Order: sequence, then C-alpha cells, then structure tokens
Amino acid sequence: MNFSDLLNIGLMQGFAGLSLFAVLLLMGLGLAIIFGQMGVINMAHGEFMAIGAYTIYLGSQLTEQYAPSLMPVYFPLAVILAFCFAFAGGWLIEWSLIRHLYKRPLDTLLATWGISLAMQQCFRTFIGPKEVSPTLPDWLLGSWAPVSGLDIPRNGMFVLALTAVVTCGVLLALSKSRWGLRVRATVSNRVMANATGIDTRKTDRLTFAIGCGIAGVAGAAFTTIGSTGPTSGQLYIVDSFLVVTFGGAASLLGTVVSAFGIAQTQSLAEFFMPGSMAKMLTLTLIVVILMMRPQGLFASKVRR
Amino acid sequence: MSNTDFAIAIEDLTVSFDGFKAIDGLNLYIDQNELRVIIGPNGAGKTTLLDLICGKTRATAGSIKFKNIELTKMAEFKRVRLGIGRKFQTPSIYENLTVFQNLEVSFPKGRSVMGALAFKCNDEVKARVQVVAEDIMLADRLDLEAGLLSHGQKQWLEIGMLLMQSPELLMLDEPIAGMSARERELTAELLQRICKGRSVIVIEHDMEFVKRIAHKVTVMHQGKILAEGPMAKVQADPNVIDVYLGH
Amino acid sequence: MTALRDLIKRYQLASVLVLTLLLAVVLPLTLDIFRLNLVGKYLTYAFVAVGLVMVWGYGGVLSLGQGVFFGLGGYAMAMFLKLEASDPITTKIQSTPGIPDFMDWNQLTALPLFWEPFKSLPFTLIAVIAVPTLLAWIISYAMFKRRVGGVYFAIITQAVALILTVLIIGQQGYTGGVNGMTDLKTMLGWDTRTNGAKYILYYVCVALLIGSILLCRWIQTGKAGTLLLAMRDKEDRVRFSGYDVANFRVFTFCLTAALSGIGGALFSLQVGFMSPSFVGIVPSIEMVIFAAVGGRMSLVGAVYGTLLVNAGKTFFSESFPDLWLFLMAALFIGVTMAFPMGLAGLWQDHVVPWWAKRRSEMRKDKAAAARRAAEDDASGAAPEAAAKAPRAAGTPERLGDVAGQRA
Amino acid sequence: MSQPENPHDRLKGVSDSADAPSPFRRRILQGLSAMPILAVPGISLAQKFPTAKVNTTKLAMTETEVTVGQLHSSTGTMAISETGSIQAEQLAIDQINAMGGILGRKIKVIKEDGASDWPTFAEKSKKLLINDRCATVFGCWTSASRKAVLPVFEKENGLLYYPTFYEGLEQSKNVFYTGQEATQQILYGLDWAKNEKKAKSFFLIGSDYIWPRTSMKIARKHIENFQKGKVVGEEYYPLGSTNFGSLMNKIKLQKPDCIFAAVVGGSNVAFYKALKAAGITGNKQLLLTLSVTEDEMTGVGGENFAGFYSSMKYFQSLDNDNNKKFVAAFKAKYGPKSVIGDVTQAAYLGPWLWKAAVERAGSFDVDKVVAASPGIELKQAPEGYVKLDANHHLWSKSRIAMGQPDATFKVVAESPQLIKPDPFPKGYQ
Repeated sequence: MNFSDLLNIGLMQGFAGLSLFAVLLLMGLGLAIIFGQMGVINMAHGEFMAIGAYTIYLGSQLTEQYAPSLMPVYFPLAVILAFCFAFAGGWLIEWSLIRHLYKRPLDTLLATWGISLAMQQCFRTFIGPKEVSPTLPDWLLGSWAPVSGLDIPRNGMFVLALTAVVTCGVLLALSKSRWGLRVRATVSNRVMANATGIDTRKTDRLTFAIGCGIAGVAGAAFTTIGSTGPTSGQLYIVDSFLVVTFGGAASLLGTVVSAFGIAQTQSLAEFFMPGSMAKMLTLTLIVVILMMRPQGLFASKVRR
Repeated sequence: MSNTDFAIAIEDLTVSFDGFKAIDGLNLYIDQNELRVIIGPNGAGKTTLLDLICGKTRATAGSIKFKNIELTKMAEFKRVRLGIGRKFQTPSIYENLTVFQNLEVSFPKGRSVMGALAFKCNDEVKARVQVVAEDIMLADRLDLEAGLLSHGQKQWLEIGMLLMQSPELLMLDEPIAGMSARERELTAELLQRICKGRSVIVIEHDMEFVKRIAHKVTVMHQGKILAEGPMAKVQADPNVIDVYLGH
Repeated sequence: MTALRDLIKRYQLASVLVLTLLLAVVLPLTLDIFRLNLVGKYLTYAFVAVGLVMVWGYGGVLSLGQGVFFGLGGYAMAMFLKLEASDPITTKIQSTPGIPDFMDWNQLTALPLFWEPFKSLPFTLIAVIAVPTLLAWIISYAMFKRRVGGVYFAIITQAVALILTVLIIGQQGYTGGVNGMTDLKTMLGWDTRTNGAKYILYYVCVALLIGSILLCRWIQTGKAGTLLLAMRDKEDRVRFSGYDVANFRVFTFCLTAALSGIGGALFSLQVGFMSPSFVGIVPSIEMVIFAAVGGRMSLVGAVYGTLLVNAGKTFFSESFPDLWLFLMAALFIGVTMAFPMGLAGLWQDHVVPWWAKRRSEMRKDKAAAARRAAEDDASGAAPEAAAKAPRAAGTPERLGDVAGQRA
Repeated sequence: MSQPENPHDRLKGVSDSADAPSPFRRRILQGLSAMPILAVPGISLAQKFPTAKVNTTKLAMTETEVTVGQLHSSTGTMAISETGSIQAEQLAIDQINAMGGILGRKIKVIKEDGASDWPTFAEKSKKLLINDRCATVFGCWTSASRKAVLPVFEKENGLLYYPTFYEGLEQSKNVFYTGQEATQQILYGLDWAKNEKKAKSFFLIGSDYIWPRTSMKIARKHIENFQKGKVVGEEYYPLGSTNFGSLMNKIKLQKPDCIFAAVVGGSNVAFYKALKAAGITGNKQLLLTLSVTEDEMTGVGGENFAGFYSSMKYFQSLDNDNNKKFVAAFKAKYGPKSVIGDVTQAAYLGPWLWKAAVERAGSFDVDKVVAASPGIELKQAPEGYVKLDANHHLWSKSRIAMGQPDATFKVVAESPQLIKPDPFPKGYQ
C-alpha cells in the first residue's frame, strides 16, 4: 500500500460521498418542493419514484425486444419519459384528491398514504412482485479509470450530473420563470395572488406535478444503483423524509445542505466503521440535532 | 430615570425583520391608570409594538419593563400572568364554545396542566363571569355559542375574556372595527369604565373615537414616535399633518 | 339512581356502557377462544387509537410515531417475559445458559446491565408506562416549546419511529433484532398460553381499555379538555390568556404514549412475542387510520374503528389477499375525503338525527295518547315519564362535540 | 395444471423404491410390509386407512381428503423471495395428488398470507393449527417468521416444513428443515476457495441480521482456526441499504483474496451493481456468496454477477435426470421464464418428505410422523439423493457455481459426499 494507492482511495471515497449526496438530494428535492411551496406532505413520493424506475425498466425491456440497436441511447429518453409519467400521475392526483384537502394538511398525509398503498398493489398486480432491474447501456456500467487503481463509478457520475441538472433547473425555474414567480407569489400570499389574476389552483397543480415528476427522475436514476420492487417506494421515502426534515422542510437550500451533511457523515462513518454502526451514528446525530433545532437546519423565518 | 412610576416603560426598542426595522429605537412610557391611544398610518408599527409587549414578536434590541420587570426575554404566558392582556385586531374567541365557557376558560385559575385537571367551576368563578358579562353587556347571552354573536359583540367578548384575568395593562388593537355607531358609543363607555385601576393602550384609526377616550395620544410613523401629547396638541403638530396628509 | 343517570349524562357514558357490554359479554359469549384472542390483540391497538383521539382529534397534533410507544411498552414487557423464559435449564444447550437465546447467538456472554432490572415484575410494570412517557416527553418538550406542530411534527415523529426501528434491528444482541423477542411463555410461573389465561388476559385488556377511555373522557369534560380544543383552534388566544400551550400538548402526548405503552405490554402478554415491525412507520400510520375510521373525535369510535379495520384485514387477507391493499387504500382516501369524522361522524350526522326525529314523533304520539289518558283519568305525570324513558335508555353518545364536527 | 406424464417416475418416497436397501431402508420396508404399493387407486387405500385410525388427534381430514396449510408471504417485501417456494410446494402437492394422494387422501391446501410481517405469521399459524387443524404446514422463509411461528407450532404440536437455508442453532421437534443449516453451506465453499483458488485472506460482508451474522461467525472460526487464514474485514449493512460506495473503497484498501458475502434482498442488487461500478469484477476478484440463487440473479442481472461464485446445494442447471424432469414440470406450470433457485427446490422437497413420513408411519398424527421421519430418503430429489437426519435437517451436497453473463449458473465444484447437518456445530460457537 503506497502513497498513490492511498490517494486514489481518498479520491474515490470523496466521490462516494458526493454520489450519495446526489442520491439523497435527488430523492428529497421533489418532496421539498411540494412541502415547501404547498405545505403538503406527499406520502406517495416513494411510489412516484417507483413509477420512474419502472418506466426505465419497461423502456429497457421494450428496447431490448424491438430495437436492440437503440440500447445505448434509450436511457436518457426513458428518463424524460419517467418525468412525464410521474408528472402526469401527480397532475391527476392533485386534481382528484389533493386540491380538496389544502385546508387540512394532515389529511393530505393520510390520503396520499392511501394512494401509495394503492400504487404498490398496482405495481404488484400489473408488473409483478419480483424485484426488477433494467438492462443498462454499456456506458453506464463499470467504472471510469483514468489511472490504474482509480475507479470512478460511471453510474455515480451519471447520477451526480443528473442531480446537478435537475437542481439547477428547479432553482432557475423558481427564480426566473413565470411559474416560479407564480409559485412564489402564491406561497407568500395566496389571496393576493388570486386577486392579481394568478390562477393559484393551476399553480398548485403544476407545482405538485413538477414535484412528482422530479421524484420520477430520481427513481429513474436509482435504477443504475439498485433494483425496483413494488415496495421500493417505502424504502426511498424514508431517506427522502429524513433529508427534508433535517433540512428544514420549507427551504430548498436547507434540503441541499442537509443532503450534503447526511451524505458526508454517513459516507465517512461507513469508511471508518461497520455499515450498521455508521447508519446508527448518522441517525443519532440527526436526532440530536433535531432535538436542538426541531424546525430543521434552515427553518422558514415566518413564525407559526 | 427610574422606571418605577410607570406602568410600562419601553426604551430603545428595535425589531428588524431581515434588515427592515419595523420598530426603530422607540421610547414609550405609560402611566398607571392611563388610557393611551396610539395612532399612525398603516405600517407605522403599531401592531408590532403590541406584539413586542405581549411577546408575540421578540425584540432585536432594547428593553420593555412592566412594573419594573424586564419582559423582553420572558415567555408570553408569563407576561400574561404578570398582568398583561392583549386583544387582537380580528376578534379571537373560541367560536365553538358558549359565551360562558369563553369567559370561564379565561379565569386565571387552573392555568397549569394539573391545575386544569383539578379545576372546578365553583361559585367564585360563576360570580366573576356574571360580573364581567354584565360589564361587556352580554349577561343575557351567556349560553349562546360565541360564533353566533355579532362582530361587535365578539369584540366585547374578547375584551371580557381579558377582564376575567384582571390585567394591569390592557392592550386593545382596533376595538371598534366593524361596529355600529351605537356599539361604538357603548364601547367608549366600556373603555372608560374598565380603565379604572389599570392602564390601557388602544390602537385606533377613528379620530372621533380617539378624541372621546384618549388621555394622551402617541403618533407613530415608520417605527418611530412622531408626536405625543393630548389630542388637541397632536392634531396641530405639522409633522403629524404632513404624515397623514402629505402623501 | 338519578345521581347515576346524571353521571352518565355528564360524561356521556351510555356509549361506553354499550361498548363494555359488547366487549365483556357479547364477544366472549359468541366467539371461540382463538377469535377472542384475536380481538384481544386488536384491542391492544385500540389503546393507541384512543390515545390518538386525544392527541390528534382533541389536541390537533398528529403523531405518526405512536408505534414507537406501543413498541417500547411491548418490549419492556417482553424483556421481563423473555428473561423468565430463559432460565438456565431450558437454555442449557446454549454456550451461556441463562441468558435469552438471541444474546447467545450474538456472542453475548452475560446479561447486559440494562436488562437486569427487568427481572423484577414491579419494575417492568413501571417501565411499561414510564419508558414511553419519558421518550414522549423528550421528543415533545423540545418540539412543542419551539412550536413545531402540524405536518412538521408528524414527519419528525415518523423519523423517530424509523430511527428506533433501525436501533432495535441493529442492536440485535440486546433486542433480538428483526426476529424480535419470541417464545414468551410464562409470567411469574403462570402459563399465559393456556385458554384460561387467554380469557383472563382478555378481560384485563378490556378492563384497562375501558378504564383508559373513562380517564380520557374525564379529561375531555374538564377544563383541560376545553383548553385542548381551544388550543387546537385558537392557539394564540390561549397562549395570551396565560396558558403555557406547550405544557398541555406535552401532557397529552405523554398521556397517549403511556396508553400506547400499556397496549404494547398487553400485546406482548397476549400474543407471546414482540417484534420491531410494530415500531416502524407503517404500523404507526395504520394505527392512525384506526382512529380515523372510528372518528378522530370519538374515544369509543376509535375502538370500533380498530376492531373493524383489523377484522377487515384478517378477513380480506384470508379471502382476497390481493384486494386487501386496495381496500386499505380506499379506506384511507375515503375516510379523509368523504368522512373526516369517521364512523362516529356518520352516527352523529345521520343516525342520531334520524333517531331524534323518530323519537320526537313517538313522543308526540305518546303525548297524544297520554293526553287522552289524562283526559280520561286526570293523571298528568305520564307524558313526562314517557318522554324521559327513551332518553335515559337510548341516548346515543354525543360523539365528539360540536367543535369536533366543525374542525 | 400440468399432470406428470407418468406419476410413477416422479419423485417418490422410499416406500416404492426398488434400489438396494440401506440399513434405514430395511427397517422402513419392514414397517411397510403390510402396505400395498402406492400406485393402488386411492379409494381402496383409504379403506385400508380409515380416518379413525390414521388421525387420532382431530386433524382436518375426511376419508378422501387431508388438509394442509401453506404459510408464506404473497404480499410485502418478502413476496419476491417466497413466491418461488409457494409455487414449488404447490407443484409437489399437485404431483402427489395426481399420484393418488397420501394414504388415499388428496391434499387440500389452505393458503395463508404472512404479508412479510412476523406477527401476522404468528397469527396465521395459530389459525392454521387451531382453527383449521392442518395436518402439516409448509411455509415461512425468513428466520424471523420461523422464530415467530415456532412457539405456536410447539405449543399446538403442529408440523412445519421450512425450506430456507438458515443459520442453524435450532432444532425443534415440530419443524423439519429442508434447506441447509449454516455449516452445510459455508464450510465446503471456504475449503474450495482455499484449495482451488488459494485464497488466504477473506473479507466478510453481510446484511445485518441473525443469518448473515451467524454465518460469518462460523466462517471466521473456520478461516482462522481450521484454515489458518486471515479475515481482513467483517461488515454488516442494514437491511435494505443501497449505499455501498464506502464499502468498495474499504475492499480496495484491504485487497482480500476472497470476498465472502451474504447480502440479501434489495441490498443484494445494489451491492453487485456497486461492485461492478467500482471495477471489482469476476475476472479480477474472487467472490463467494451465500445469498445469490437463480431468483436473485434476475434482479442482480447476469452482467453484474458474471464470474462470481455462489455456494448452494442446488442450481437450476444441475445436470441430472431428476432435475431435468423437475425443471420441465415447473416451467410447464409456471411459464418458460420462471427460474428455480435453491430454496424453491428445497420447498419442493417438503411435501414429498411429509408424504414419505406419513406413509412410513401409517398415520397423519404429528407425533407418529415425527417419529417415522428420521432416516427418510428421497432418491429422486432434483438436487440428487437426500436423507433426513435424526436432527430434522437434511443430509445434502454442497455445490459451487459460477455466475454467467446470461444470468444462469455453471456448477464448478460439488462436495463428494452428502454433508451431515450439524445445527449446533462444535468449535464454531
């Protein structure tokens, strides 16, 4: 074990932390948008991620069967499709359920939990109970090794890039686009926004759908890391919640910082101690900090 | 200067929200048994000032002393227990409870959890409710659900709920908003009745009403005090005229 | 007699009496011991649901981590029972006899220190209540003092549930891990698995549940109950009337935690094991739906809700396992969208008015009849008696109250 | 439903096998001397075995039918794994029924869903035993579910056939373990790694629960005390964990000769994807796992597991006649895409072992079945020949197979003899 080996491992370890950060951020982002902007907790968030993941899986199956020559390029297309499907699902659910419950935020939590149960059973009935995993294009497999001994995972790089694109997109859209303006107006004063001619209902629906769409993209990205089953959503949502809660729910910046903090803590802890211990340590830290700052790292300024 | 003579002494009070100073280095002294009216254009910081006194908002700097006790770091409910009562701009009552229950809940006994569990509505409470209800002209409506009262009566009920606590400082934020002329009349009488033995701060826009009740008037503008004194003097102040008419 | 009637009216006890009758007489007479044991198991969840009525319906604070307290109570009890089940003779095959089997599998060679006190039953019984209450206090004190409420409180309690699950599963040497604590047989030498024991435990469970309902009802009818409702709707007004809102919330939350703990302990006793699957997020949310189905404002409704949902779960998962999740989903969505007050709300809005209408018609008839009678023999007391009788016998519970119906 | 073309050639209990008698067999044959050959139609058999005689413990049966329970998760997280077992048990039961059933009685199955929830398993097992009076139950998959139902089976004196390879440390009168206990699966594999692949240093990785922990404990003892090798790392990850980035770096830091893995469920897929992404592949690194069967392979993907090794007693590609027939029947019933893993095959043995024991005992009574069970042999098990030890576990072979890019396994080594089950191994505790 010489110095350059150690350096390589250090670099790879840094990257491991970064890619975990990307994963957590991507998971939490959609949830944070919906909660931060609308005050709605979407318990079906994980299932929207599963929709994204299943889209990729079906995409890979269809491509393999009907157009094997397209295998190298199907993935980005399927990611876009994943966004669209999850977006459409979100739109539908906002229209049919959520909009009736804005005055009762705790009830949205129960209703969306019901939706998540129904979606799980749909996955089980229509796709099957087994865990599936799409056939990935070659450029997503294996590692990029600029020098011998240094292996940077390609799926990690992909997720990192995707997260960067999505996060920047969301931040830009919120600060620059008409939608962003409407959302910010609606958040700060719903009645006033309505009075100035902003269709707040449409804004809400769009926001919810975009949040779900991002969940779909997140799910799509995870197919490069793990597998997808009917109950995968429940696994995802736990991490998403921790990130958003810890970050302070209402703030996107908080979500970013908290994802980074959790990822680095866990990744470093995992390197120096057994995995289960590391998870425990991370969770304990989160709890202790939440006890001291129950409103999360970046609480909104508005007093309750 | 000793603060002991004043019911409440506010010095160098400042509060800023993200750099915007809603209250800026404010000094205000109110005597025992005084009825002070605070006026000023919208956004002058009147409601914020009451929020600071009762604890709804925390001061960035400065001091608020009530009976010579520093309030700025104190929890809201403790300030209430010291004797500060606050009526909100929109009537804040328990609409689902009866008038009697509204007043009963405000009775200053059984305020701790265990106290509330052991609380019994005895004759002392009933008598007190009766007295206050007569004060606020709702004695014949005790069994009515509070949500069914008229807007003006709700304002009175909220004042009554404060009176139940026998506060030494009463702060009323626009007590006659939405009242008929007759109700205003009655409210003015009510205020004059209740300011005996306690200090009262009133925020009001209606100048006729202010003239009728005020001992002294304070004019606020942009978080600062613009003028202070008897109504006639304040009305003649060119600065005040400028603020009210200048734009 | 009149005093009793007043008492029943004042605390709206008629519905509690009906429930007691159902649980203590009707069910034991109609069900075999296997089914009754199942009902007993469901009733342990009802403790949580009753607690949720207090903290969610009355307090307006939704906790999605009630499973934590149920689990802690259950684990405390299970630790005692496990120690008793792990005497050196039955465990002589282990490398360290006398310690619970899972410790031996995880290479522990001595009983951990925090297990020692659980050799004592009194300590265990105290811990069943104290441990959940203490944790509830720690969680809620920090949050309510900082006025964290609503959705945010819900997700933090969820995080706590998750963390505790990871802790229990991760520390398998001390907790039994995923497997939980199994094979609990006796309490102070008394075999809890016999039919007789099951009957006794069932009745203990019913008695404690009814006791808890009465306790909660007493709180609701007093000033504290009024304050809870007031806080839910006008938090600031209560605060500026000189009340420490946080303390009331903390108290309610701790109370529900204690109730959940009792439920968990009874679960361990009746079912004979405890597992981390009660601590997690999913069971915690399911327990909320029990309360929601029954009616979040109704203590008695919560018990019916628990029994109904669980009976449905057992029936459907036996007959149509694939449909069960859809049905559960429909329950969640339907109850929140269409019947936010649950069964109790249905009862209050539809059955009671219908009954009142019928009753007033009946009364009219009877009054008319009585009048005729009075005309005949000049006895004026009859109509009054006739009017009183149905009220005393059939007064349905005022499920929740007006405030509840509006929320 | 597929009918086996010639039921007689199917897997059979020892009673109608005509091979040279072993000491076990001789006793059985004596015990069965009064019994006619199985192929005699059911009705006459049932007359020979009136219910009053074969069922003295009020089990649920009529003159023509016997009720058994099946208790697996068809919903929840474990549904993924348990589906194969449900199918295999059903297949075996169908085949037995097609042969005329057991003692002239067709098997009727009551299916219960444990829903991946251990308390539900306990509740359902009570239902199956107390309410339904099932003669036997085939079921459970995880250790946790088995531990949850075990007290119920012991209390109610039920009978459980448990299919999964597991951690050992258990031996109940009321349970038969048709999978391998830990030593059967581990020791041969480790010796193979040492002898064939010259592995001296090992990195142990598992999911964090009892089975991997016990397995790794045994592995460590074997490596350190018997092989004089070195364990350079031992790591456990929470169930469901998908984040293995740091672990990859630790492996690279330690450079073990062999990675010895027992990661399960969703983590499994993430683990192999992470290995691939970190450039740790079969051509550079020896990896031996206890937890990848054909079932897991569909999720993991052949490209991620190619070149790694799995230690099991059964692989679908096993080349023998029994297995070919079994695979054909399974695929005929459940579709050509279905795969058969180690546990699926073990689950398939359950009904056959029970049939053999019942016939040997001439009774369905649990005590008699249990008493008759030790020494039962299945000559035509898909995995080859197995026999039931007095400790209720199976003697079976251990095999090592290499994962192929097309998600199948190629068997590369096989223990020469059946390995004796040893749930409480001395020197490994």
